[in-house]
Amino acid sequence: MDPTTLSPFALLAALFITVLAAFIGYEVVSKVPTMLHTPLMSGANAVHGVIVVGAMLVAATSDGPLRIALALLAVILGTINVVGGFVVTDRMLEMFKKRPGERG
Amino acid sequence: MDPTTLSPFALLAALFITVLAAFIGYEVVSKVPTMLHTPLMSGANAVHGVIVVGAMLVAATSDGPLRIALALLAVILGTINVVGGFVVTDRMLEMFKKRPGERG
Amino acid sequence: MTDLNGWQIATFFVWLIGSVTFILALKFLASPKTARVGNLLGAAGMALVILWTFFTYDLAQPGSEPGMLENWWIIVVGGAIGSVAGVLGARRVPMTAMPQMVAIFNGAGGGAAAVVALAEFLEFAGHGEGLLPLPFVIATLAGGIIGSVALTGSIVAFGKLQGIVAARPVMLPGQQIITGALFLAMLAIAVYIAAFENSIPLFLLFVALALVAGVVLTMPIGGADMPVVVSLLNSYTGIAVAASGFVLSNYALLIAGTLVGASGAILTQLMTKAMNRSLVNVLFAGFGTGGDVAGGEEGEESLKEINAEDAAVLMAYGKRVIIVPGYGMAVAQAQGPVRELMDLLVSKGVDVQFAIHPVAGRMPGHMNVLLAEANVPYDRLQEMDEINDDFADTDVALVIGANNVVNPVAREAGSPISGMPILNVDQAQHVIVLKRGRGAGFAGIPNPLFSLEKTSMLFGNAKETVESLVQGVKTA
Amino acid sequence: MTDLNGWQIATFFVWLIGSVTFILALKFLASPKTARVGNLLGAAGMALVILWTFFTYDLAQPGSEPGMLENWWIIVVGGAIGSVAGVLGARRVPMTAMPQMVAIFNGAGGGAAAVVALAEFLEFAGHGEGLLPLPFVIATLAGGIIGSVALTGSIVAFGKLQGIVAARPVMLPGQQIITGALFLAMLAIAVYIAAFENSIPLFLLFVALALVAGVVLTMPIGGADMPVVVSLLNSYTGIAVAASGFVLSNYALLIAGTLVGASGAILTQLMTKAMNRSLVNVLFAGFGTGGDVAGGEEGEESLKEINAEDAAVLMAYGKRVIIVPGYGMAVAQAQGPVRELMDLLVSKGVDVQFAIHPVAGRMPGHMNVLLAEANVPYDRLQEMDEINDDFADTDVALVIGANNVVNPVAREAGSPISGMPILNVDQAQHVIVLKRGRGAGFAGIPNPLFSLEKTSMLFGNAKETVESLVQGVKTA
Ligand SMILES: NC(=O)c1ccc[n+]([C@@H]2O[C@H](COP(=O)([O-])OP(=O)(O)OC[C@H]3O[C@@H](n4cnc5c(N)ncnc54)[C@H](OP(=O)(O)O)[C@@H]3O)[C@@H](O)[C@H]2O)c1
Ligand SMILES: NC(=O)c1ccc[n+]([C@@H]2O[C@H](COP(=O)([O-])OP(=O)(O)OC[C@H]3O[C@@H](n4cnc5c(N)ncnc54)[C@H](OP(=O)(O)O)[C@@H]3O)[C@@H](O)[C@H]2O)c1
Repeated sequence: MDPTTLSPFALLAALFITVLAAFIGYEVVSKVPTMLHTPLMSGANAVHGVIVVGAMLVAATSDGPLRIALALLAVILGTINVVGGFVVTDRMLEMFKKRPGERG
Repeated sequence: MDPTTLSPFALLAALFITVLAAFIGYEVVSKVPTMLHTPLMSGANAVHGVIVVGAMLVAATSDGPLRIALALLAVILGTINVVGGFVVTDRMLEMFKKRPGERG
Repeated sequence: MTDLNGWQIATFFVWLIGSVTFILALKFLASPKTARVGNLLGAAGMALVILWTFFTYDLAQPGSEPGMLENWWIIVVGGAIGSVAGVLGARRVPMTAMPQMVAIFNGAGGGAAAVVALAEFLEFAGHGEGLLPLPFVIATLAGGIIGSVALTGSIVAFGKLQGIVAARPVMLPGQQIITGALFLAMLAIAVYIAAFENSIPLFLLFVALALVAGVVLTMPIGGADMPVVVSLLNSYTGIAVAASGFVLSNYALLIAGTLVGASGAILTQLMTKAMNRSLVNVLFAGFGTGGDVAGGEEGEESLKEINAEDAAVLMAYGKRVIIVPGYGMAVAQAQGPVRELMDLLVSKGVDVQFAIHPVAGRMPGHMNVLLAEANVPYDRLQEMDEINDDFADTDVALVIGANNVVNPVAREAGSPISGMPILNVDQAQHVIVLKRGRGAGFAGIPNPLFSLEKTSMLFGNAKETVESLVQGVKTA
Repeated sequence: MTDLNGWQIATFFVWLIGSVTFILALKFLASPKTARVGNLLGAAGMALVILWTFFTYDLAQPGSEPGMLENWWIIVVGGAIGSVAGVLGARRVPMTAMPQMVAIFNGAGGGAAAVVALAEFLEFAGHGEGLLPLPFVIATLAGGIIGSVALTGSIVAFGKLQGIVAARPVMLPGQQIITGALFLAMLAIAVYIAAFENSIPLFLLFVALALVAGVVLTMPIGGADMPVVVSLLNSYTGIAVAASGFVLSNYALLIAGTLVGASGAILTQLMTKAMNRSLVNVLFAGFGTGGDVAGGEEGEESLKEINAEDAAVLMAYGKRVIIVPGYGMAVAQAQGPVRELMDLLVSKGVDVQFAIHPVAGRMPGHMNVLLAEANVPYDRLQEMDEINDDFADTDVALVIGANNVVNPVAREAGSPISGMPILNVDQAQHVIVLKRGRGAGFAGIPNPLFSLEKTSMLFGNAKETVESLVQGVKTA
């Protein structure tokens, strides 16, 4: 979207959404047990991999070698973040799954 | 505001805000101890007293006896809600305040 | 929408600040240490939003002259009346009547939301040709129906709690058919209004039916369950307010209403859980009847009475006494004498604790509030789970106006309170029960605890009987 | 903005669904039972948003022909390369190297955010006359600086954790002056770009300085504190992504980024709290140095050695053994033999428990993960608070590659780990410590536990020493 057309109303709506989302981010993780700190960090890391969507939008409007190169770089980096993030988190969590009913 | 001018974008922004606010409402009270159920109910009751602002907006644009009567009614009801709500909650909570350092 | 003036932009920021204070208010209210600050913070944010709206309304309208709200007298007059009524109500209400008061305030909010929805519909319906935009119509319909149900439902709840309306479940003949028909009619009207004609008379009919529905839905629920109903209606009002916020494009209303709608729903769940019930069970099972329903007189002959002097001696020479307060202590306002009794016993070297059942009384935390009012130190109040194992080592369990929360039939299947966790009063050496008469409790369920060998009854209004216990301990 | 077509409206709903899954993902990840489902849910929502964007981009542009994204090959090629790299990295990494891997993925995300900000600025700067709108410029600057710091900071963190860069704090000469000058320069450039000229070369310089800043800020922090730094940089990347979402008017990015920004900040706080440190202390105190800094050789003479056979006998004939695993067990990958040792001891009737310190190893939960991997039953893993009182009744505390978390100097004032809660290993009858050499631990602090009368050292790589203990117990 052309940023020069961003209306004041759209900016204000984005502000409300940001503030509310920040509250949710705070509330949702504030009781996490120590054991899950790392998987949670890793999962959150995967979530911000959504930046790959931003990279795609940049790619869509790119012309000229510089912008195409940048877009390609952004897509690669974003994909590494999102794919690697979810996979590695799942691997960590796999370790926790066998708990109940298993005694040595 | 004239509802007929509500843009699709404004509606969608309101939808996002609603969903996020609902999450916050859920998260914020989900760990409340039994002891505080009633004060919390009462405090939440006071918060929805913000409807008085809606009543004021209706009053502002009212003409004709019917709409003025409705506006007056709405303002009275909304004020009862908001004023009574906060005062009664405070009264309930006053009871809890003397806890620490007081032994029989 | 795209060309906001400076005042309008500032208004968004005021809404944002207000919304943040509301969120923090609820958050702080959920923790004992911060609850009071939370309430004050919410009130401050509310004052900001209200005053800002009052003084800047005209400024925030594009192209209008600076000045105050046009019909400012409506707001001043209405605000004055409402404030006086609200403050008087809130200040005068006795502690035992808190749930009623919350019900009334909630009803007022629901009513206001319904009126706002109605007024908005009246203003825009029928002006242009074509239909009003669907989102607008849906939101006004939602505000109208939900606000109206909250209004009349809260009034019924108030009546039942206050004893004006019969506390027992009142079923209309053909209750389900009537309810069904009401909702079908409202649905049909809503569809017609939204899709075919923005008819004002039909909207009025719609609201009228919703007012009836609020009564019809609440009457069949017993008085003992009213606090849960009030919490649910509180959540409804929140949703109605959110709908108004949507109609008026006002984010303060939208957010505050949604917050309360969501948190009220959770709170209702938590409250039913504390009673070991489900919401469906509360709303439709017709439980929580008055004591005059079931055969409360059963086992009457086998009740053993005791006089105050003997009871006092039993406690004064015991090592540990657990006091179990219930709704009767609240009704009799006996918390002052109870505290005196505790002091005396403690001074005689008795270990005195209070066992607080989560749903003793008529609202959660009822007993904590009352005993704190009487300055009973907080560390003597024990939650059910903490103290339940201690009854076995206890000389005397003194039950002051509690019934359901100590009823051992909850441990068996097939009774309406089956599965509710109870205080293990029957494990104490001696049980002394203070109540007025031989009838069963609020829920009308006979209590076998009263006819146990180890149980003695001390009949009378709790305030007087506790006072005579105090005398007894003094002379013991 | 006011005339959205149907595809655009649908796009908002996809963003909403995506946002809800991200919220639920974080929520579920915060609780052991639901964590894995949460991660999968987040992945599903992410896939939805990505695929939707790919297939509907053109449809969602007003007036364009249906079809896929124009430059789709960039996405396909970039996506393929990124996926292969991501999956290989994530699959191949050993459990001990998890924090590094998270650092790298986070750095990639930060880099992507910085590139997106840069590309957006390049696209719009200098096209028209006048300046670009301030919110747009601020958001691209924010995305550029925060994303860049996250990128290079994460790379340094990776290097330190992986041992490529010196793990000890590396202070530049005049560190504070350099940092100050860097930030002043970036501030000046930012103000100039926003207020006077949307200059592309200056924007490039700005990003370059931010890349340097990421290195300068991270080098002075010791390797042991890197997990905290990674968590903080993770939060930064979230903020950079939110800024991109703002620039692109994309609510999925805005919400996801803000969520991670906020939850990452809290998580960082929680992590520093688990180490009894403050964030300021972590970032600026130069703690967490390599073992080669302080005089780790002190008290060397007084260390008492034991051989594996004797240690095995001590344990096999004890009533209770508590195993205290630490980073050394992770490095040596000794969890398999440790489990075998446990099984053998249990079969001989010894009560074996594991004492898990919250920050043992190099990431929280590190020990839980490793021991679960080796199928140690969950109910033998005890949290510090649960087990700390039991050491006094314990015959042998077997310390496998732990150091800081059992260092009694934490109980005294004046040491860098003062106040950190530790495991009360020194209260056991006997302490057996498995480590490779006489040096101090990662934080370079000498450990008086090792020179206690009751302590015996068993030197060697933990995997081999534990295996010899297994042999010893078999024959004992
Ligand atoms: N706390 C909540 O949030 C909440 C909310 C909704 C429903 N409820 C329900 O309310 C009930 C609470 O249990 P509860 O044991 O506290 O109360 P209860 O079961 O209602 O019993 C009250 C007892 O007090 C006696 N009593 C009444 N007035 C008295 C007076 N002036 N002096 C002395 N005794 C008096 C009654 O007997 P007499 O009539 O013979 O005197 C009765 O035995 C539960 O069923 C609970 O589920 C609680
Ligand atoms: N868990 C977290 O989230 C986290 C995050 C950041 C920082 N930290 C910090 O990391 C530290 C963790 O404490 P810790 O007690 O687990 O570890 P530590 O203090 O780093 O000590 C590790 C011990 O293992 C020994 N070791 C290393 N490799 C070994 C091998 N292959 N075989 C046998 N022993 C070996 C080391 O001695 P040798 O070299 O002589 O073998 C050392 O005594 C704390 O200071 C904590 O604050 C933890």
